[in-house]
Amino acid sequence: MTLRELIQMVVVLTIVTSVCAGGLAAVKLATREQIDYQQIKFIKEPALKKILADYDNDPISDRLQVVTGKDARGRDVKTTFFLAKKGGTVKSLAFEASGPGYGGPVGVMIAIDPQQDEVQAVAVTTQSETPGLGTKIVDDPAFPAQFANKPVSANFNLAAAGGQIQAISGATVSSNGVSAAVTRGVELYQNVKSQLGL
Amino acid sequence: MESVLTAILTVGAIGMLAGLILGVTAKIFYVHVDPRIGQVSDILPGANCGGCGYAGCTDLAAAIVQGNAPANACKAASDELAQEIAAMLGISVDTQERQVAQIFCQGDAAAAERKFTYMGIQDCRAAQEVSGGDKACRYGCLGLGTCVRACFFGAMHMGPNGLPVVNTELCTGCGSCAQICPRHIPKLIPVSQKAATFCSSHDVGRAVKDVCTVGCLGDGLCKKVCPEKAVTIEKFLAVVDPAKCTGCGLCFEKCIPRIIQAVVLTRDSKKKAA
Amino acid sequence: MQDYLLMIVAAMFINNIVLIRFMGNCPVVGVTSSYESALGMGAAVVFVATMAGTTCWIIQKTILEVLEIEYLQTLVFILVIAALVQFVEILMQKVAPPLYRALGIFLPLITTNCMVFGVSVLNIKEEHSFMQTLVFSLASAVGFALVLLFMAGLRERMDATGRVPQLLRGVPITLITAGMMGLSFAGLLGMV
Amino acid sequence: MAARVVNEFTKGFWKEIAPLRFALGICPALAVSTKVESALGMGFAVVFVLCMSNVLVSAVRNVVPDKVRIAVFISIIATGVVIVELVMQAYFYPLFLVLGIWIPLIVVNCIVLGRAEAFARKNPILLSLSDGLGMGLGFTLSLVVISSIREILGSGTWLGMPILPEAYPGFGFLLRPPGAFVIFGLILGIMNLISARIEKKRA
Repeated sequence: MTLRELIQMVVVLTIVTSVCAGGLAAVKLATREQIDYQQIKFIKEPALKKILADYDNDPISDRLQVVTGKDARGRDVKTTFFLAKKGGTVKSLAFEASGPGYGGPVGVMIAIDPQQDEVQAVAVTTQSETPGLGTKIVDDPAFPAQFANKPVSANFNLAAAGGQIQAISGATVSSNGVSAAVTRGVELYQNVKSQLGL
Repeated sequence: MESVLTAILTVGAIGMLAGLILGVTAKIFYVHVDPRIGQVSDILPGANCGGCGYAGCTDLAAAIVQGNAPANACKAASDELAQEIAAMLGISVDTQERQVAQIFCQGDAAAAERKFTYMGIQDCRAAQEVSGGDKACRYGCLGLGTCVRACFFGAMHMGPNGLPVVNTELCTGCGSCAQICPRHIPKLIPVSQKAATFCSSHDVGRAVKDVCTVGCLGDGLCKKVCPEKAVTIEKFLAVVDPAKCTGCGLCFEKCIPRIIQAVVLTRDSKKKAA
Repeated sequence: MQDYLLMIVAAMFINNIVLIRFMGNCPVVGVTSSYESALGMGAAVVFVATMAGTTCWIIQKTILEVLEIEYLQTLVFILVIAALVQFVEILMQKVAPPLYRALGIFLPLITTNCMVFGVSVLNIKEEHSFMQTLVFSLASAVGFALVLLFMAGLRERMDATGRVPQLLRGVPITLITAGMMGLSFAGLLGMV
Repeated sequence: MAARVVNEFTKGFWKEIAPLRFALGICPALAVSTKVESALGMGFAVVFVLCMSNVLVSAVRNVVPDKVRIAVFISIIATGVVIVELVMQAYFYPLFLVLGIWIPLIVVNCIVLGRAEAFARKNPILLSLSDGLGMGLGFTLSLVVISSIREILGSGTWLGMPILPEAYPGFGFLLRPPGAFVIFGLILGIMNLISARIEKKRA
């Protein structure tokens, strides 16, 4: 193979791959909004529907992203807040938080009433707990109901740790995951409330 | 806009790197490969079907360039493609005459003895494994039709006397029947060959006589009578050299079991009727 | 250690890449008519899939995720695999000619083997660590090679009996056999 | 010319219908055929990628050096696939979730690169487009046939609509991977039967 052939080969390959990547980046830019919306709609909507009661807007379109911290590499960590409105006033604010469970992190969606500073409802979104035991945090509606209608200043720890939440017997670690997630979430809410502009 | 640029630069760089590495390694680890091999494999259909008996199109291309396979060895390629290859390599397609398969055994049920009754899997290769087959003659056709099933082109069928028959019009000379037969009874011969010994037995005359009435005795009478010296005896079997044989037929008379015969290329009688 | 052992069994048999995940079926149908070529193809795939799996993992973690262009994964991976296969081919031709003669002709076919690409993507999708990637790629490829060999052996015997109905000969009976093989592999399900 | 375009288009449906005749592209044909809906989605994704790659490959066929031919073709195909991936994610998210890894795997679908190598590389753009369209629709057709059988017999529905009476227990084997292989093998056998019949009639 001659040098000329080599150069030709490299140049053609570079041009083709660059053009392909450029085209794709353009398509990605054009579809990014829509993809974000779809992902949120299909993954978060079921949980949102569960915890938001009284609203007449589309909370997925009415969402805010707020920088809530930094990760290990120093990049911003963003949290998405979904706003449920009725007649133009914000009735509740929903967002996700997570805590350590038995089989991995437990994710919960928390709805807070920003006017009253009160937790309205809590629902588990992601979990990998032991089926039949830890999964009671999802299947037993009485457990997440304990969090509802309490002011954000309340102690959301388990009763054993001095809080107000009764753990599910046989699923203490999983229960603790939920309560830790809610505690963190409420903290987060109090820290960023001023930034939300409500 | 920035993300578009990142994408273009990164993937472009990966593409360039891939091209560079390939180019440089190709240069450093250069192995001289006949460039004609690449050209030939480009002309070939590239289906890697294996019908030619080589392990893929590139392998066949190498064989064609090295002269180990004819330019028209690809079964899937049209004649024009073969001509194209031949023209490129400066050889002629016709250096190799069309070949057809013929059955080199006439020991049907009536003529050949059986050692035992074989009731196993109906496949010659399986029968061969059982005490060397049920036929008393260890060179003769076992008659279970493995070659017929191996034919891709429907050019073979089992005759009424338990021997396979080749329809030479459909036969492409691919040789799959010859390859699959455990005793290599079907053999390829040039279509122009005029006479052949339709027996495969290398046993001495006496042993042949014991097991089959139509086996070559290897007595050499045919060899003596041939004016062209086209017949030779190889391990008690008369072999006709197609290049020398004129088809005069003098040997036919001398052959006691009448197995050295004129080659009559047949069409499948069944097809004819239909 | 036990985790890796379970992963190997799962990748080789229970979630066999060919029979359960349906990847790399074309060679199973195409190359299994003889035992030798099945062996060659199997060995070539084990080699390439392991290399491709780890290379793609490194690229994903060090380039794509850092620059946040994960959506270009498909384009980049297939480019890498194509280049890798060609690279291995050139290298092998020079360094190990006997190996090249045995495996070389199968290498170009591997670029479009969905098994190699599929394993690379699965590693990312299932969030494997580097060691897991190595083990998973290798075990999946070995599972593929095993199916190829089993199938070749079965087909040689089936062809010899001549008892397969005319209409099912070739590809149809191969697929049906693959289904049966998948059922028997699924019998190991209780282990994990 | 028009006749050739039509011919290249129609050959994909019976004479050269890829998965059923040449056992090409059977991996996705087995994997996403549990439901007619996902089979249709997969089929149209392949039609799009195949048409796009055929047209582009045909367009650049005279400027690409031979040594990097495959790399260039595969980049083009991969681009098409990623476009499908993004668009599907944006507008057909549930389908995207169902097809999962099989969308990126279109890249290595033997039909796509096979048509680029065997056809588009040697033919003008219009013919390549019609070839791609025909082959892609043929692929879709085979997928729909297989998935219809699997969905109707496996779960008693077609495109999600109940077809068989409520009491039908569902033949779960067909929905599992081994069932896919067996049903596909049987379909090929039936294809052989039909072809043999047609040939007999002609002779």
